[in-house]
Amino acid sequence: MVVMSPSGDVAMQQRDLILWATGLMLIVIVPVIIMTLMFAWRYRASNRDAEYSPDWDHSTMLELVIWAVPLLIIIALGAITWVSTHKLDPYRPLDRIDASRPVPEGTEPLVVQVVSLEWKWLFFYPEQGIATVNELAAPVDRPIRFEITSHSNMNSFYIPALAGQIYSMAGMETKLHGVINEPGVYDGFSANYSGAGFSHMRFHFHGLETEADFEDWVEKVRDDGGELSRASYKQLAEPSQKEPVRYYADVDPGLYDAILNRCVDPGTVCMKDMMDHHEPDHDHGSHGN
Amino acid sequence: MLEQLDLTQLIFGRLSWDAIPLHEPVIVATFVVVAIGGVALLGALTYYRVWGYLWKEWFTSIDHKKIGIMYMVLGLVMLLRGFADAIMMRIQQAWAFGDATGYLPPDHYDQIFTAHGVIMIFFVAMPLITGIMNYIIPLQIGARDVAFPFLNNFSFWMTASGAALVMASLFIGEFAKTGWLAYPPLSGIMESPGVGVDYYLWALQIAGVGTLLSGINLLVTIVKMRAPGMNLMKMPVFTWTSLCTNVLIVAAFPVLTAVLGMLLLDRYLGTAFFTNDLGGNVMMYINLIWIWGHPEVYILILPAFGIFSEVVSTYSGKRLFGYASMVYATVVITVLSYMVWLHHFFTMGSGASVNSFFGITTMIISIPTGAKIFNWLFTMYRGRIRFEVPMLWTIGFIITFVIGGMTGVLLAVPPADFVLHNSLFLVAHFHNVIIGGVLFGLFAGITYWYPKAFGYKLDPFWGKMSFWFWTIGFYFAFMPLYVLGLMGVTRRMSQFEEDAAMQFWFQVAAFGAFLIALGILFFIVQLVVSHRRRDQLRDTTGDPWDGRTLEWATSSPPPQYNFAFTPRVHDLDAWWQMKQHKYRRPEQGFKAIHMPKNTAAGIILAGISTVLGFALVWHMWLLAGVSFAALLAVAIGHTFNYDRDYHIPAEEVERVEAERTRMLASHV
Amino acid sequence: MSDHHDAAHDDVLPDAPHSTFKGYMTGFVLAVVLTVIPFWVVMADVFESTGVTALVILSLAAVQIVVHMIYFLHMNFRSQGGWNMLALIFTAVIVFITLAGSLWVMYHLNVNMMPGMMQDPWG
Amino acid sequence: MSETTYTPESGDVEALEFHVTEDHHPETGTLLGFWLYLMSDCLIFACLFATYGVLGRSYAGGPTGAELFDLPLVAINTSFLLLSSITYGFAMLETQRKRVGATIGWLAVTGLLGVAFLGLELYEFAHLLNEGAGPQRSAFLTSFFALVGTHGLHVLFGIIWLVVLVVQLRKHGLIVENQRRLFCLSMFWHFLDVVWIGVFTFVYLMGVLP
Repeated sequence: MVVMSPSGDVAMQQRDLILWATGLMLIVIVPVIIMTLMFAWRYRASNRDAEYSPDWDHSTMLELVIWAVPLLIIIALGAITWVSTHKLDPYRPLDRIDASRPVPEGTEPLVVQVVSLEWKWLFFYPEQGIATVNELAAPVDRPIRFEITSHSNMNSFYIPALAGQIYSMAGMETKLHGVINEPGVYDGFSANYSGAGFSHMRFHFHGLETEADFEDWVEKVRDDGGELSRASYKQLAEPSQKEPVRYYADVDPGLYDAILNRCVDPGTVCMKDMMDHHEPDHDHGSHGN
Repeated sequence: MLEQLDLTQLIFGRLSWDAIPLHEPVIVATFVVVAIGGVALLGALTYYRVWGYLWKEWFTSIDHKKIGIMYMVLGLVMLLRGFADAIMMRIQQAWAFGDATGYLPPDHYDQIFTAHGVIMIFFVAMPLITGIMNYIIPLQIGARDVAFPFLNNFSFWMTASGAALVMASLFIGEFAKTGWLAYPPLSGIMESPGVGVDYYLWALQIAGVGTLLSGINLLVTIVKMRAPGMNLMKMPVFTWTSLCTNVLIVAAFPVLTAVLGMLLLDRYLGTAFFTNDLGGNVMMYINLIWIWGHPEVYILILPAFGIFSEVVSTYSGKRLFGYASMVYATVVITVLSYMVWLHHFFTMGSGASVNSFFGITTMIISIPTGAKIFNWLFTMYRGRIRFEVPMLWTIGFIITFVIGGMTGVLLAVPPADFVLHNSLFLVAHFHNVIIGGVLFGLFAGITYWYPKAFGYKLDPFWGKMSFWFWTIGFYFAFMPLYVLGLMGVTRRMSQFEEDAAMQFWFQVAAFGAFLIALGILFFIVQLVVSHRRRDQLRDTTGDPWDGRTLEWATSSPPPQYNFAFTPRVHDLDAWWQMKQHKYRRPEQGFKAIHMPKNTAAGIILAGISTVLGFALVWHMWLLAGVSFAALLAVAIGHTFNYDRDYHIPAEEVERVEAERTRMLASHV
Repeated sequence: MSDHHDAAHDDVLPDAPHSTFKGYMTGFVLAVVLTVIPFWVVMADVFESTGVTALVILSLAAVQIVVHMIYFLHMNFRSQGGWNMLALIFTAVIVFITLAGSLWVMYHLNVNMMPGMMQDPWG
Repeated sequence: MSETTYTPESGDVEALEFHVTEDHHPETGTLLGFWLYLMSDCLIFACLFATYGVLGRSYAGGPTGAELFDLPLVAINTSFLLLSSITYGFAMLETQRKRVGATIGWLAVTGLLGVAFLGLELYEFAHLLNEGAGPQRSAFLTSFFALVGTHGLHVLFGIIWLVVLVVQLRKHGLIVENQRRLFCLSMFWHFLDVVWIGVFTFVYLMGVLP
């Protein structure tokens, strides 16, 4: 069960949170189940020895308790929720590599730009100048920042072993931070249904042992890779299923930005430019208050 | 030539012979079975000459009891359809591993899970809930009918009309392939150009009118028509939870209407609400639909809570423990249910403060819910519990529901949701609360009130069989899904890569689904067997379970006017108190009773709406125009009918009541 | 609908509030005033700040809605046993939650996701 | 008349009646029911307002509210609707005085004001469409047309209802059923005016603010 035994620090903290929350709730769930069975057995109609008080319908003390117990548990759980939600906000850069190691001063995360297409994943590595389809790699213990968007349909970018998921949506950019702590090959996929080819919208995420291994992988992509221009992107973006792994060495540098701003087609105005035109104060969505 | 073409277009829109899915063997086989069954049913109805009877006594009836029963029939029939979808999915997922692609191509599989969700929520759970409320509320509050009997009939037929459109999509065209909430842009015209989403939208819009009107109707009924003496804090708990449910319906369904209306505009007029381009924003659709969607969950569960409250106190032979806190808990849940909707899309990327706010509000709901569960427990405490079938459902419910509640609170913790969202864990969770809560509640309610509606009890042996197969089947079918969810398996997948460990759990789940199938079968057997043994199971007293509330004060089935004299209420357990005081019903002095008349306007209006919906789905603009005009004309015409009621003569009342006196005497 | 009332006895609608000429006129005059001011404020550019203008016209709209409710829709705590008022208050709460909640949620989503629009909240 | 026959238990001195012997008529719920319908309609408008609030500045490079809206026109339209509210009020006052003719007269004036309102709104829409600022142009215009258009459709429906009701008044006079319908329509009509306050403030006036 990958969710219960992940290999990345973020997913690990999320696992611990699940265990804590479950434990807290079992404090009330287990007694309820036991009491249900016990009362049902003890007060069965055939048991004439059991006490029977048909008009007993109120006890202030008892009612205080039955409101207070769930309340206390929820206060505890609510506090945990508030803290953990802020700490594990997918937008928040990591401050630790795992439970014992903080992120060293001055470490820049590896940036990967993710685009969900119908029905495959396109990954840009802007620093390395490469791109891949349906294959992702990162060195162990290096924080990764994913910037995620979609070509058209909404998907959800999810590598259970690494970190929780986040939606990918066209014209919008979500972010996700994570770090992988153990080398290995992990499953990644879309967790949000997006049409006919959705079942096969899967990829492998390679956690590579050292930075050198990662460099080797980048070199391999550079050596085997073709060209990703706006024209070939348009072709790639056509719906297709069970797409094999592809590498691109020569990547149009403005392509990700153009996809995000929905202006891959020559002649279309980019979203950010449209906004700027009529909205110099950058106050989108907040008006009317 | 060109004119010819346009005319065809105008009349038939995009409907052509291609729309009949002859290439899908599964659908053709289904069609053959449905067609043979349908023809056989129609033939039988004609042969036994019951059309006139059905039309006069049922279809045009404005009696809340008959409408309630029609809702139940609709819900149970649709349950069979929805369950057929479920079992097809379970087989496909247990099968399609590695090279095996199963027997359902994605195109078909995607329609099935969409239809399953839509049908189970809108055309099974909602009609069953509405049906029970319709039947029971007026009886429980000592009224003779609902506030607007004609609207009641109309509401039912609008719901049926929506169901008819969904069923039509099975054989003419296709259904949506978008999931049950039809998120854009997948449901937009670019990604789903076919008729599937249009069927979905019009079916829900038409059924939504019925749901909304029925909500208003029942609200006014509860507010205005309670028997004298029944103040708010003497209202039976089922009536209370129904009141809150209907408040939720009236305050939530307009949001669904609005958001589906916007999607319709996007699809039909090319507007830009939820498009990727031109400034549209898909997140707004998801935001709005969950403003409806979360209250909807409580619309379903609150009446079930009410049913359990009635059942547990009746079979424990005890007053309900903590009535006041039960009422407050219900009201708190009602209001809070509007403040949690974002927990359905934590993973969309709101900031941590927004996410944790909605996470915590969600958890707060579990406090009143927990209080309710304790109240049921302490009602059993020091009771004399009779393990009749409804009580079994109740105990099954408490145990199952707390597990579902726990996983629900887990999903409300945003970082936990990031790893569990959209997984089979989520699917297991909501089936855990909807089956373990709503469905168990409905079965408890059906078994509990069946003798009231039909005059004989349901056969307990088959009832217990149904209960055990449902319950055990449920655990077999859904516990594996929790495991699969923790293995990182996403919902809505039609094929899997080879993974033996995974496949095993899917096979267990499929086995569970078959146990549930037997549970459903035994429920039907129970209906048939009970009907045959009705003379042994007969309830002559009107009070077969030693009940506590007013519906047990009248005969089973109740006369058309429910109560010859309006009851006067002094206590929460009104009928219990009447029995304690050895109340004897009056046997003379009856008066003529003022009642509303049957009318065909409801079924006609809904029939035209079905045609209108179908025409709009297929872009048959001529037919759409004509049927819209007809709709308007009939609706206006109906308002010119001022003669809508009549009196049941005193002699008739006297005759019916004398019959009841004889029945009661035969019992003693 | 079940109009059970027997028209023969009484031909006055029993449950409708009594309206008066004075009531309608008061409401009308107030409504006119409350309509003219916001139009004037906006069309004559009375205030420098957009925020102030928005605040003023929204407040006036809120006041005018209350005026309509009282003088035209005859809202009070007595009609229909107070249920009308209860329904109105409940609806107002839900409307507020829907509007404010949607704007809050969507504003956050936009801040987090709209490219090139906002500062990255985490720098 | 039958007596309430019950035997009080020993020690129970208080005699309780368990049924009502006179004919029991609960008050009708039409006015409450119609009010609840209006509240649900209010939520439809709330969604449209929320959508406009979210999408109202997504111009997609198209025209803005400040460029499109003609405030004097809106002011005239607002005055039509406001006037129609007071004339409906006069109709209700005549109803109370049991004057059918005068009631119908004021209803006719109300209806005409409604038609004038709709006519002006259609003129505005046609003008926008001519400028290429139709509902398909941008999310702002989509949400604008949806909100204002839905209000307009309600007014249209109100006018149809009003005409039907005038026919019914002429046929049956001011019987209780018709009074009840008049009162329902009055709530509907005033409700539309309330929604319009939101529209002119939130859409038009705020739309032209910089």
